[in-house]
Amino acid sequence: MFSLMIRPLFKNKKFIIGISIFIFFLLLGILGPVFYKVDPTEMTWDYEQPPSSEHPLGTDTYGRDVLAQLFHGIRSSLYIGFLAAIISSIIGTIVGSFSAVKKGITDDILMAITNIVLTTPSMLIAILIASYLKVRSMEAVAVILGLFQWPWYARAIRAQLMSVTSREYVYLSIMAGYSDTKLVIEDLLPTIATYAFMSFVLFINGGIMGEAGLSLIGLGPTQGISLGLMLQWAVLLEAVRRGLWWWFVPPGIAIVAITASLMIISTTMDEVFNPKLREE
Amino acid sequence: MTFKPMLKFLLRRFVFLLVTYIVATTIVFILPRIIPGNPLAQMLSNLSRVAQANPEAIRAAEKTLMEEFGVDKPILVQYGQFILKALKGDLGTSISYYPRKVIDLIVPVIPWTLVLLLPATLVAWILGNTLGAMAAYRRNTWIDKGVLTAALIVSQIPYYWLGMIFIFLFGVKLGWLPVQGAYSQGTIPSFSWEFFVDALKHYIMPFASIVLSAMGGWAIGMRVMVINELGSDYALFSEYLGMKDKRIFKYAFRNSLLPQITGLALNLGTVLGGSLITEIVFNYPGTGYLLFKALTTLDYPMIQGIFVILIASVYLANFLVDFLYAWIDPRIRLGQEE
Amino acid sequence: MSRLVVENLTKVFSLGFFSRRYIKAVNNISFDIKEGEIVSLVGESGSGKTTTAKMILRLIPPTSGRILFEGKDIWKDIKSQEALRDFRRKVHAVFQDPFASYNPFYPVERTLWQAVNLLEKSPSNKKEALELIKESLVRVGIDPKDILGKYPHQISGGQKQRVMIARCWILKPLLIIADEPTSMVDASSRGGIIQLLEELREEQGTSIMFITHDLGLAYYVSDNIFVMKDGEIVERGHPDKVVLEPTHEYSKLLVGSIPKLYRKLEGL
Amino acid sequence: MKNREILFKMENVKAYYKLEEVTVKAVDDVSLEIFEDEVIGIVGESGSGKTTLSNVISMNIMKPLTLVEGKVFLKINGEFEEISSMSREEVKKKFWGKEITIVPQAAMNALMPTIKMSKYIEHLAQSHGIDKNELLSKAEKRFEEVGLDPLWLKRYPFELSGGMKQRAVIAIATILNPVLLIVDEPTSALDVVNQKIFLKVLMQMKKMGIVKSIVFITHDIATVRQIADRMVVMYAGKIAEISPIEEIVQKPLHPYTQGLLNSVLTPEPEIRKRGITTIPGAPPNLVNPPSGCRFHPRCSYAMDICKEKVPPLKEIEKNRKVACFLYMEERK
Repeated sequence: MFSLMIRPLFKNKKFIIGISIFIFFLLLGILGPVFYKVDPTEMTWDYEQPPSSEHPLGTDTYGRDVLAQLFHGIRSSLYIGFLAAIISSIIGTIVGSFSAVKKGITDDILMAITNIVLTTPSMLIAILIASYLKVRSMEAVAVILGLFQWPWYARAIRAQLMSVTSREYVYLSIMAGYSDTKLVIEDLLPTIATYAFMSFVLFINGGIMGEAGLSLIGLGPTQGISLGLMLQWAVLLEAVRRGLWWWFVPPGIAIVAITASLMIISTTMDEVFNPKLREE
Repeated sequence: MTFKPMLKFLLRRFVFLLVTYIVATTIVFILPRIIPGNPLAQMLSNLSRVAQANPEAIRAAEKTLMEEFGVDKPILVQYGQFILKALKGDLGTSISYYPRKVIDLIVPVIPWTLVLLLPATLVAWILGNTLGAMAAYRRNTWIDKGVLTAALIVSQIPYYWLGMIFIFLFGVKLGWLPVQGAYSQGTIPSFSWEFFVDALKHYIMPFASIVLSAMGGWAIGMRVMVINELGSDYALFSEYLGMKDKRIFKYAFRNSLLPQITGLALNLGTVLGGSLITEIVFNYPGTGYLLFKALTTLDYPMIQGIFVILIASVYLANFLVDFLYAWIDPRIRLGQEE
Repeated sequence: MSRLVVENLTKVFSLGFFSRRYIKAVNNISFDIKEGEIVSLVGESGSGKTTTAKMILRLIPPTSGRILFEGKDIWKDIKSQEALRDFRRKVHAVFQDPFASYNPFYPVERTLWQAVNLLEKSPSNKKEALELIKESLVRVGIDPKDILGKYPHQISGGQKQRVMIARCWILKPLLIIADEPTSMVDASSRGGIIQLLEELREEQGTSIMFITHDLGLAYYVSDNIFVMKDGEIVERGHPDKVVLEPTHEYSKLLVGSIPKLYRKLEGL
Repeated sequence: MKNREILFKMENVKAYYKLEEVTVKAVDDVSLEIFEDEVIGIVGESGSGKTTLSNVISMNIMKPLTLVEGKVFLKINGEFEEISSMSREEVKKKFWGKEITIVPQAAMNALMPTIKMSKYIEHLAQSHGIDKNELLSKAEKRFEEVGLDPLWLKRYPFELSGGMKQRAVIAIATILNPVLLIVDEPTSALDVVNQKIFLKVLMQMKKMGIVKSIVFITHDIATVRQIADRMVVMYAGKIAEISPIEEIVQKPLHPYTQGLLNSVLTPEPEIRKRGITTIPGAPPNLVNPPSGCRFHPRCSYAMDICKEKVPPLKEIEKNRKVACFLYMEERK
């Protein structure tokens, strides 16, 4: 069944474009720093140089190599994105499924909380929390971002599970003496799997964009290099107004390419799977 | 016609938003007190760095700060004081601009943010929805595919990066528009024609960058929604009755707008966050820029103050959107929601 | 002897968090089903008939009242896991929607494996179990080749319902709750499914309870009919009595509104 | 049966769903006439092509459905006009609402939810270039005729109950006095009490001459029996039998019709006596239908010729047409 589900995806041109772009950037992030062994933090006297054979993407005000920064930045941004997505998915899945399975007051309370978080301007709260943390590791940033993007997903999971748990096949499994755990694993999880995957992809986007936002406002990770930090330095040191395009254009392109490719993956999955599900 | 259900709906939304707002402000209050590493102590130690190096002034500031945060009292009392003061409009004293009051610093920058944010958000919403609806109406034509692809990519461009590209292209390379600020340095805001033209020139790029990158998302959502509505039973029946295509399309558009309004409400926070950063990129003298300054100087009373106001405005806007929604959708007005 | 006794069964649902509302889905109903008896619970949607079925199947708990199966209260007297499995073996169901009865992620025969694994004496090895499954399929008129390894969307609705009956045949329950088993099946397949259920009763003395909105079906198959309306049983008795001489206003209206094949309705 | 004027006819129509890889022959070589002043019931199981047939009658032909062959005529002002030569858009502009109206399956959701019904009527008037006050007063009258207080026009559809909505839909569907009303499985979502009311209102529209003829599409023979003058039995994209309703119920000719009637369960003593039978097997896949008579693999009377030749639809008794070699042999 799994291969049956995957195959139509690879017949979809848009999906192939999306996944190729994403894999390309993923490889840049993973392999870039391995093969391009320039220290992104090393300061040299070659500052603010436009792209050349020595520095393919030029250097910044401190003479650091932009290409090396880009590779490390992609790596960190993806890392933060993935981590934030994992956190959001876990919270969302737990809240959504508890709500759906326990019903009653548990459901009422969890949904009230979900709605409150949903209406809370999450970016603002994230900024606030980050502002109080003096040292912000990549992980801390991911946690801050992950804590606020789950509500819509929890609601969707709840709705899906609610409809699944009133399906006859779930009753039939219960009537076949299934324990709750077995029921969840065999009948409930597979139904929400595609949706959960699609949401996970969008959460990565949220994480990457969120990191860039936090960084620009001065609240990004305090160590390491991310795409957002590159942009922040460029803004701080007036790279834009001084026309040092090689410094702020590449990280932006990387952000747009990664998030757009993930977006394409998610929407094409929706296109491919939804009509199928409706037919059944 | 009775408006009771509508009032009931609005009352319920109001209570919900109030509760949520209280939760949010409680977070604002509690954070500095629970975060490890005691930010309060850090704040005090920072004082000497940021305030003028006058020891007396530092001590005075320290005293105000201690009083305002009321660290020596039980936390519930502190909380009560915080709320009471906030209700009176007293948001404490700024550190970096000591001894000016936070509220006095925030009030003058708010109009700048509103002038940028409100029109940009509305224009993006209207343009995006129109484009999305057009794409749906001409489904599977090149217009549809073009709009969809463009929207998909544009919606992924962060406002602020688009802003940077604009500054570089139109400001630095082409020199058409000023590269920063809300008006030229040296001019004093006034209601003169010259000032208006000057401000407008500064306004175009930040405005356009927000509009462009925000409208893609609306377009995508609207397109899907209108396509669904056009395939719904009432659209079919209207067609069978010989209703004009344009009219059916208007129906679909109208019914798709309703969820888009909810979407607008839910997105206000994100939109606000994005435009704050846009302000930073453009050195635009709005709330975002003030917040940025406060963050870099660790002016916590100011940060708190800004957040109390920003969050309140998000909820206020939310409530206005609810009002609009109830006004447009008869199902809510007449008490048959969800 | 009565196999199932339902006494003063009531189910109240509560909705809403802040302003709680209560809905009485089933209101103080009592009836019983004898060994080898076929009864029908007839009602429109919202009459409480499906809620009743779910309570008897031990899927949702009643608010008050008792359900006695073979003399034991199924909500109070079943305490151990083993006792519950025993109950599951003895009371089974066929549901309305053949599409929703199968998880689209698994092959159709999963439902039969579930039944085999529930048996008291499960076959000792996989091969024997598979033989049993094949036998059950043949029994319901399906060539095992046609469905083994297939996914739900690859077989027809009628076949799906037959496989459900094969599941019952493997378990040989004492009571089958058939919740609208034919309403979503094409007319030409309908008779076969009813016949298969009737055969189960002939061979094994299975009691069957049809839950249906279709008075025609109930009239045809039942020994006893209960008509439900707004959570209450408003009319009960032998099919001829309920259909030909209804006494309650609602059953009169119902009988008078159902289109017939050999008579024209009055007032059209 | 008296000789009636023909209102609508289709000749040798083939309408296929042309999908990417396969072609579904949903309506395959079907000819049919609809008389003035009659209710014709089209009966078939799911996948028999009955809904596609209704789409052909109204020329509601949209990709992937394609009219491959055949002609469709509708009598307008006493003359037959070939509507199959027009595009869907043209037919829609010229005839829908005024001459032909379809009441869709999910009539419950058929009304535009967020405007008042009076507003909807006004829009309808605009679309057809009629004075809106004229149409509104007509709507008020029509609402009264279907048993709804005209005041409801000033309300939103969701304020009506299920049965009332159904009536409002009929009232609005017939507001321009279409000659032909096509009703597709309208009653399946209703409880029997409202079903009966719906049928009553529908028949009333016909008795009052508001609509001339009604095409009633359903899988439920007992319902068709109540209101139809003739019944068309569809099987696997073809017509198996067309007969006046009384005769087909008393003496079905086609083996498929016999099987179908024998599977009907209504609360009647005759049915309890008769018992219930099943047609073995399942309806065929319309991508690759069986050769010859499409019913032959399931037919207990099947002969050799049934596998080879397609039985034509022939009139074998007055007004009774059947596509089965059993009767053609008898004739010989």
